[in-house]
Amino acid sequence: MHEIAILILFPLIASAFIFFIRKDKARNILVRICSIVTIFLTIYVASKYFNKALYLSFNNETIINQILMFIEILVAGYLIFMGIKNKKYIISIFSAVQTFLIIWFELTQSQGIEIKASMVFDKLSLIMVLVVGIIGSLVCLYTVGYMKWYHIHHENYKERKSFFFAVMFVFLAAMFGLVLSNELTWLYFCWELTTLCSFLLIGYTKTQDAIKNSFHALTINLGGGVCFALAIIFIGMKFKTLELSVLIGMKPEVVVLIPVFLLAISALTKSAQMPFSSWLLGAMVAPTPSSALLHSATMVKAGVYLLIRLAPLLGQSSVGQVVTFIGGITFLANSFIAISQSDAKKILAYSTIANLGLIVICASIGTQESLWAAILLIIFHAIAKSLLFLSVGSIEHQLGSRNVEDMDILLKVSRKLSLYIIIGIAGMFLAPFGMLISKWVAMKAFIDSNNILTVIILVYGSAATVFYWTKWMGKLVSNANKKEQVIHTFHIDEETAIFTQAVLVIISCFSFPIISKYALEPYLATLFGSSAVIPIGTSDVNIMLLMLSMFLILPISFFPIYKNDKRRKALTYMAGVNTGDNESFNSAFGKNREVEYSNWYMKDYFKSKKISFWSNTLCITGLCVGVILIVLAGGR
Amino acid sequence: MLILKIIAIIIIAPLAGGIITGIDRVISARLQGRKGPPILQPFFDILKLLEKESIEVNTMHRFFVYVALIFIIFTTVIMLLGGDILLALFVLTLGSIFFVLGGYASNSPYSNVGSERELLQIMAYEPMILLTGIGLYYADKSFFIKDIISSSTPAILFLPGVFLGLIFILPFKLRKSPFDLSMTHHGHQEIVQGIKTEYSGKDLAIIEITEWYETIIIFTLVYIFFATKSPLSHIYAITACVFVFLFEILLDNGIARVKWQSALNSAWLVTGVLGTVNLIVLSLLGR
Amino acid sequence: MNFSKKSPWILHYDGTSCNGCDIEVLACLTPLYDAERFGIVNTGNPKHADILLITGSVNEQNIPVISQLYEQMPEPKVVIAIGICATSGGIFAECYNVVGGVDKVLPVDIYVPGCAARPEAIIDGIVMALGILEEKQKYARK
Amino acid sequence: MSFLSITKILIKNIFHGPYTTLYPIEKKDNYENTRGRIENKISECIFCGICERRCPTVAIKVDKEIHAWSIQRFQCIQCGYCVEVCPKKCLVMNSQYTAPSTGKMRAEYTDA
Amino acid sequence: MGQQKLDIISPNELLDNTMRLKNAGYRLVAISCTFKNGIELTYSFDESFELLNLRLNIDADVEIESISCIYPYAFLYENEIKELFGVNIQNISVDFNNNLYKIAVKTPFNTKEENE
Amino acid sequence: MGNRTVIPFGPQHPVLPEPIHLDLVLEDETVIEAIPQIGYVHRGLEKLVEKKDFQQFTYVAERICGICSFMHGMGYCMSIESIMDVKIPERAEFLRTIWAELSRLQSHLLWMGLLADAFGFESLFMHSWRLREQILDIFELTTGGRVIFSVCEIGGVRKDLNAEMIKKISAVMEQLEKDMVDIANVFLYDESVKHRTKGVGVLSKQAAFELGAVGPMARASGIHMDRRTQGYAAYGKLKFEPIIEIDGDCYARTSVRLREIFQSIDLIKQCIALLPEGDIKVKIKGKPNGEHYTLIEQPRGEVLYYSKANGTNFLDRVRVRTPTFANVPALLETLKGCALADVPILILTIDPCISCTER
Ligand code: NFV
Ligand code: SF4
Ligand code: SF4
Ligand code: SF4
Repeated sequence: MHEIAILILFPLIASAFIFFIRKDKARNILVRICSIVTIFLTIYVASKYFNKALYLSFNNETIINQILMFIEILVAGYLIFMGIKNKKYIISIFSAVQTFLIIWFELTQSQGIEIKASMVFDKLSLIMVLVVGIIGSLVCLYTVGYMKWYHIHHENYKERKSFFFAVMFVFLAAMFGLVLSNELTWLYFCWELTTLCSFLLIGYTKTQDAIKNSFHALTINLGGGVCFALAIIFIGMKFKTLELSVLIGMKPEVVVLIPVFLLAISALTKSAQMPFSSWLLGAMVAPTPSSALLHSATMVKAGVYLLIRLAPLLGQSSVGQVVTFIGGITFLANSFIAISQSDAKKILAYSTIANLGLIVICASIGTQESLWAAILLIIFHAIAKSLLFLSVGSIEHQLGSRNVEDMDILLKVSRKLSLYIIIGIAGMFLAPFGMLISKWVAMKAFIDSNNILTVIILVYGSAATVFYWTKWMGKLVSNANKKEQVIHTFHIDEETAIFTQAVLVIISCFSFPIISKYALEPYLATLFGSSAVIPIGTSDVNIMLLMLSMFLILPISFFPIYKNDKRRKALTYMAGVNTGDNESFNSAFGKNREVEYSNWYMKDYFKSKKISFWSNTLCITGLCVGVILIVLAGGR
Repeated sequence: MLILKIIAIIIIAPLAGGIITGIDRVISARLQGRKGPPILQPFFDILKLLEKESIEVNTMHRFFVYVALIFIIFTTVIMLLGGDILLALFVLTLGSIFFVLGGYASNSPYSNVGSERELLQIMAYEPMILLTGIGLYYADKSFFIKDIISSSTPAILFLPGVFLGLIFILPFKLRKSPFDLSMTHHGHQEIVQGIKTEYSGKDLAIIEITEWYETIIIFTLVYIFFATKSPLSHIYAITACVFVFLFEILLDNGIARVKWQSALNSAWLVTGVLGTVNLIVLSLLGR
Repeated sequence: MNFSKKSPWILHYDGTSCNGCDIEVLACLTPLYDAERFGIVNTGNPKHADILLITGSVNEQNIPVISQLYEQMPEPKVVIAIGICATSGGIFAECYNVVGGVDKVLPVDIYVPGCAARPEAIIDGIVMALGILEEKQKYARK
Repeated sequence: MSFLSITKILIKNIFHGPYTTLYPIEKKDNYENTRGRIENKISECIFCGICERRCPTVAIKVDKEIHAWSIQRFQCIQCGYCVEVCPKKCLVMNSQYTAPSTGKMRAEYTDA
Repeated sequence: MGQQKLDIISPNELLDNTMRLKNAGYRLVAISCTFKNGIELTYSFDESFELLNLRLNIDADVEIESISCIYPYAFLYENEIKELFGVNIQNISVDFNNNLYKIAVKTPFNTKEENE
Repeated sequence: MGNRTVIPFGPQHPVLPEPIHLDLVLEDETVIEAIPQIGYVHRGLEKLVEKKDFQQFTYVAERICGICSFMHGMGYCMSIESIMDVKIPERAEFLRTIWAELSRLQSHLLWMGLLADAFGFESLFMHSWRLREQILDIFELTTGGRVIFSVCEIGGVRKDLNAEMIKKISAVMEQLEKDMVDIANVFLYDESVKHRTKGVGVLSKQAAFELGAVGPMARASGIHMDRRTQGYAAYGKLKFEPIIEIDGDCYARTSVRLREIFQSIDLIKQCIALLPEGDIKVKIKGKPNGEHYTLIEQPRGEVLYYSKANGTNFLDRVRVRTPTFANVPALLETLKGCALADVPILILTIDPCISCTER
């Protein structure tokens, strides 16, 4: 059995076992073991196939296809049944159509096509496997601790923990499959499996709006799946091949662009870009680990991974222009809307959509620097965002609310947790950290390829990002004195997961030159032929690393200064009427009144409804223009 | 050799900044018909502040001001040594973000409102600052100030719109009317002193020195637009800086403070129009 | 060489005064008298100020405000009572709500007389206060 | 519709130069009406105490036996009522204001 | 300055008199109170420079209806009088209940004894 | 409960010349609710009427407020004179009117400086206060005091104007009128100032009447109310029209006060022209008995002096209802829903004089 196969099958087997163990204790231990094993497995596989790209095909090809087809039919049956039961007929139609198409294609058309490499393991999939493996298993580790108190807090939800763990591991397997497979049918299968997992996880709590949101997410993702199926059939019939690498190798003339456009649309739905972004906001209803794993770190990255694979074709073509346009609008609109949100998870969701928009722009521009930036963005965003989601989950447990306004007492409640979330937020936008470096290179890439509008959009978007992240960090930094607050236990599983991810954020920022030298440059060299070079000058890289090290030394170096500098405590300035405890002042009617602080949400300046309406319409028109262009070009 | 240069910059820049602030206060006084303080008054203020007893509101909020100063010094060194302009601008924003976090950490009503307004100001002038960096790169094909100021033609010829946009947002950075929403030199502000309200003694001195560094950074930015290989252009650059300086003082004494909505709207509108049009024209010229 | 003489920052608080003395304090900043040439800046914030100018007598409600402002000022600090009301309660000494001069609440260093103290008198007072500031600075440094 | 319309005044200020009278050096001359300090030509005073009773802030103390007349300058609001009511017209208000001081000492006048 | 019309009324006629004057377009200038022997409340109204006063002679504990329901801004006058003179005026629209001035001495104006 | 910021806009604030406390409840820098707390300047000087006889009380009356001190003295003297029905000489009436209009002039110039300072226009503050110094110079020349000049007494005035003083007054008036033209055009036509005052704190005519606004606040909303038209002191012999504006926002109040400055300059010129000869005070005999309501026009509006005498040297009651006391409800009304940046401007547009309000 090949290591890659073991890598994909192990989570499946693990999830089967977990599903059948009902007792908490045993199941938790098993989950912990499985996650650790997955991490080692990924590292082992990554190091083994590090320097040689691997093109691998299995001898018992047809048996695997049959198994996949059989599972597809099962899944389709389940979805059609669910669609009818809940009177959401669109779902049944979609899944029926796409499964019928694929089955008809498999049985009748695909005899002649021989597949040279059904699985590919090059540098890009190496990075993706590492991201999925490490972050995925850490999130599963975290879920053990999270689930312990989750049901205590929400008694009304039916307890189905084993089911939850099982679906998580199935999802891991699906992601491994998706990232490694080069054959489009296999890719399609894993694609649909992730949609199923996200549907099951969003609907976990079985409350009214959870179900509504899960169906909403399902409809949009299935729509993407239908486009994917059409693309496969078109490629299969027209070019007699089912391999992604072959498709990428073709010259981007018109007839190739039709399947590429279809694939792009399914990628856009999967990574929740503007016209289809509403499902990701709905998905925030699900328990936090699922949002951390699926809806920020890995699943939504699948769409963007596909776009990066297709980048050489998108580069100069009109499809590329359309996708850039949509990515730009999404990035700008969601950065503005994120300002007026006060629920932590909503802010994270909007920021995810915005950053995905940025990655989409970089991927669809298709120059060597923009791809470099896109891949780096994927890495840094995955690590930092999952750290943020996990810490928000624990904060919700400690403080009992997700509202950013109540987080000003976090420094008093648990100093460690606030440190972790501050590292997470810093990772998202501060200078020496990864996200900003990639934005910098992205900016350089846009300007080099003369798309001025994207530069303007990036500049305005990053101004808005600075605003809402600093606002949140300000809340975390102002250690308001604590009103009597019950201290909840910070579970060991939660802490190890968060701690490792925080360390990962720092290590990734330190190691971005190494990542670029060993992983990015070789991959880009294979893609662009020329010897790729790191877009930032070495002097700047050193300054960046110097600043990052300063970031770590400064807080530590300040403790001795604090110790021997005794200072007199004075009251804060409250225009002279401070009652002495810095919290309240004596006000009119002779009463004492509490001082309250709140951030700016500019609800009437950035009206989220208007912005999302206008940007949705813009993106839809963009898509229609794309379709018309293809049809016109196709007709000639 | 490099170390010597760095130390020289770290010492001379604030002195120059202090003298510029001193001259600014005297000219404003003369504009208002007053005699005005001696030119070295800012230095006396700093030295007095350093001698005063240090009191504090909580232990946390001093830390951010020191870090803000360190990063602002970092920017000045990078810029004056001819380093990468975009990197310098990012670090500059990082410094002002730390300064805002200091406002939050003081946990008092006026410093909280002050840091919200300071954050709004950052959001207002951030696009223009980044566009300046990008524009300069676009004009001279290199991010490094060494190459920009040693190119054959001054950057102003390629980037008139970007330069005008920069002048428009200068009051934000120099904390002068009409955009001195969060902190202003003359005391009568409705939110007292904004972020500075809770700082006193040594920390206040450090905030003043950071502002001096920022003045130097702003004027280097203006300087870059005019400097080229020939030494004559450096004289043009200096006269341009003086003109900008006098224009800013005139603005400070000639216009009322605006509210935050119009500040944000006008800043983004001007950046959008001037910056975009200029860059598009540049790209059409086949730069 | 201490510099508190060269840049005295003042905080002006009007406690129960008929605002005659307040306008004279503000008049010191205007072009005709221009206190800024001595480096005097009217900061509205006790944490930045060295000199506390109190105008007007002190009534019940003002006592906590004045003592809080004084306590928020860093050393070395000087209190100047401006106007007759501040020195001794003036014409309102017998009113039921007036406690009396500022010296009933804070240790006052300089008294500036005059019902509506003249700007020249106020500037004299501040110049005298500089000397006291310098001594307090020397004393504090030991 | 005018912008920066105050520049005319600002330029005039610049060319006119500062309006400040450099106080400690150049003293602004006092008018003869200016209300300054109360002086008492003690020789003519008959110590009748009318001024003591009429003074709104009770700043004057008259002691008939030892012919002492004293005024607390830090309580006198320079209203000039005592000058009006004094039968002997020996009180006069000159135009020099009282200087600030650290203490509140009374000014004593005794007629030998 | 215009002749001073002043008519004495009793407490219970106060409200409808005020309503009549309000409809006639009168403006409430002031509510003054004097403590000689017993409390004397005067409501002065003005319309095109003609002053009209309503005078009530009551003693300390009589209850007066507040007219802030007719003239909304009367609450300031009534709170002041309630605090300084101790006249209990019922349901003032914005009631500071003796916290308008936060004075130390309780109702200082009607302790007449210690004066002479 | 949404996200609210509650901050104290306290007694000690750089932009407030006098102590007044407001609890400001904000949401994103718009004021939801402002609750005032006054009483920081309450001395209770009306009680002094039992300790000071009616002659001495003129000095107390003048020290109610430093800005409008002359008219307090004049109002109190007129009220006592009406009780004792003493007719003061013609020249004293004119002198009182001249000083009254001069003190209105300096009060409006002071207000203009503070308003300019509130919206961040420091050089205008310096400029208007420099002009004001010239008027204080005249006061010092004529009465001896810069801010509080005890020149008004029952039965007339204490100090007289000689020809040289009159020449100086008219010279200063000429010069002031020329300077005022520049400042007026900055306040009324400068774009950035208009941006800060137009449409801010609108008070309709109906609301002004409903909330009992007086003086420039009422006149800016279109209510014809100016006590001077009643012809007290020497106003009967002067020709002038009360200044009315219609739209009732900060801009209208600024233009009302600016035009009133020009009106005062014109009134002073008329007085100087008509100044009759004759003595300046008349001896009063006996003690006042009876009561009287006197209403005159202070810079901030109409003030009411009620004094009640019982035939002894000590009056029974002196009641002063000052204009800002009547304008405070209008302030609270305009504060609702404004932006935080407008709070100082709105407070200043009623030209608050806390020491007048709380006596
Ligand atoms: N309000 C008021 Fe006054 C005026 N004008 C007096 O009556 O300010 Ni000092
Ligand atoms: S000293 Fe005179 S001017 Fe000063 S506050 Fe007292 S009464 Fe007013
Ligand atoms: S009233 Fe005149 S004579 Fe009598 S004691 Fe006073 S100063 Fe002397
Ligand atoms: S001037 Fe007035 S306060 Fe001074 S002593 Fe004479 S009567 Fe008393």
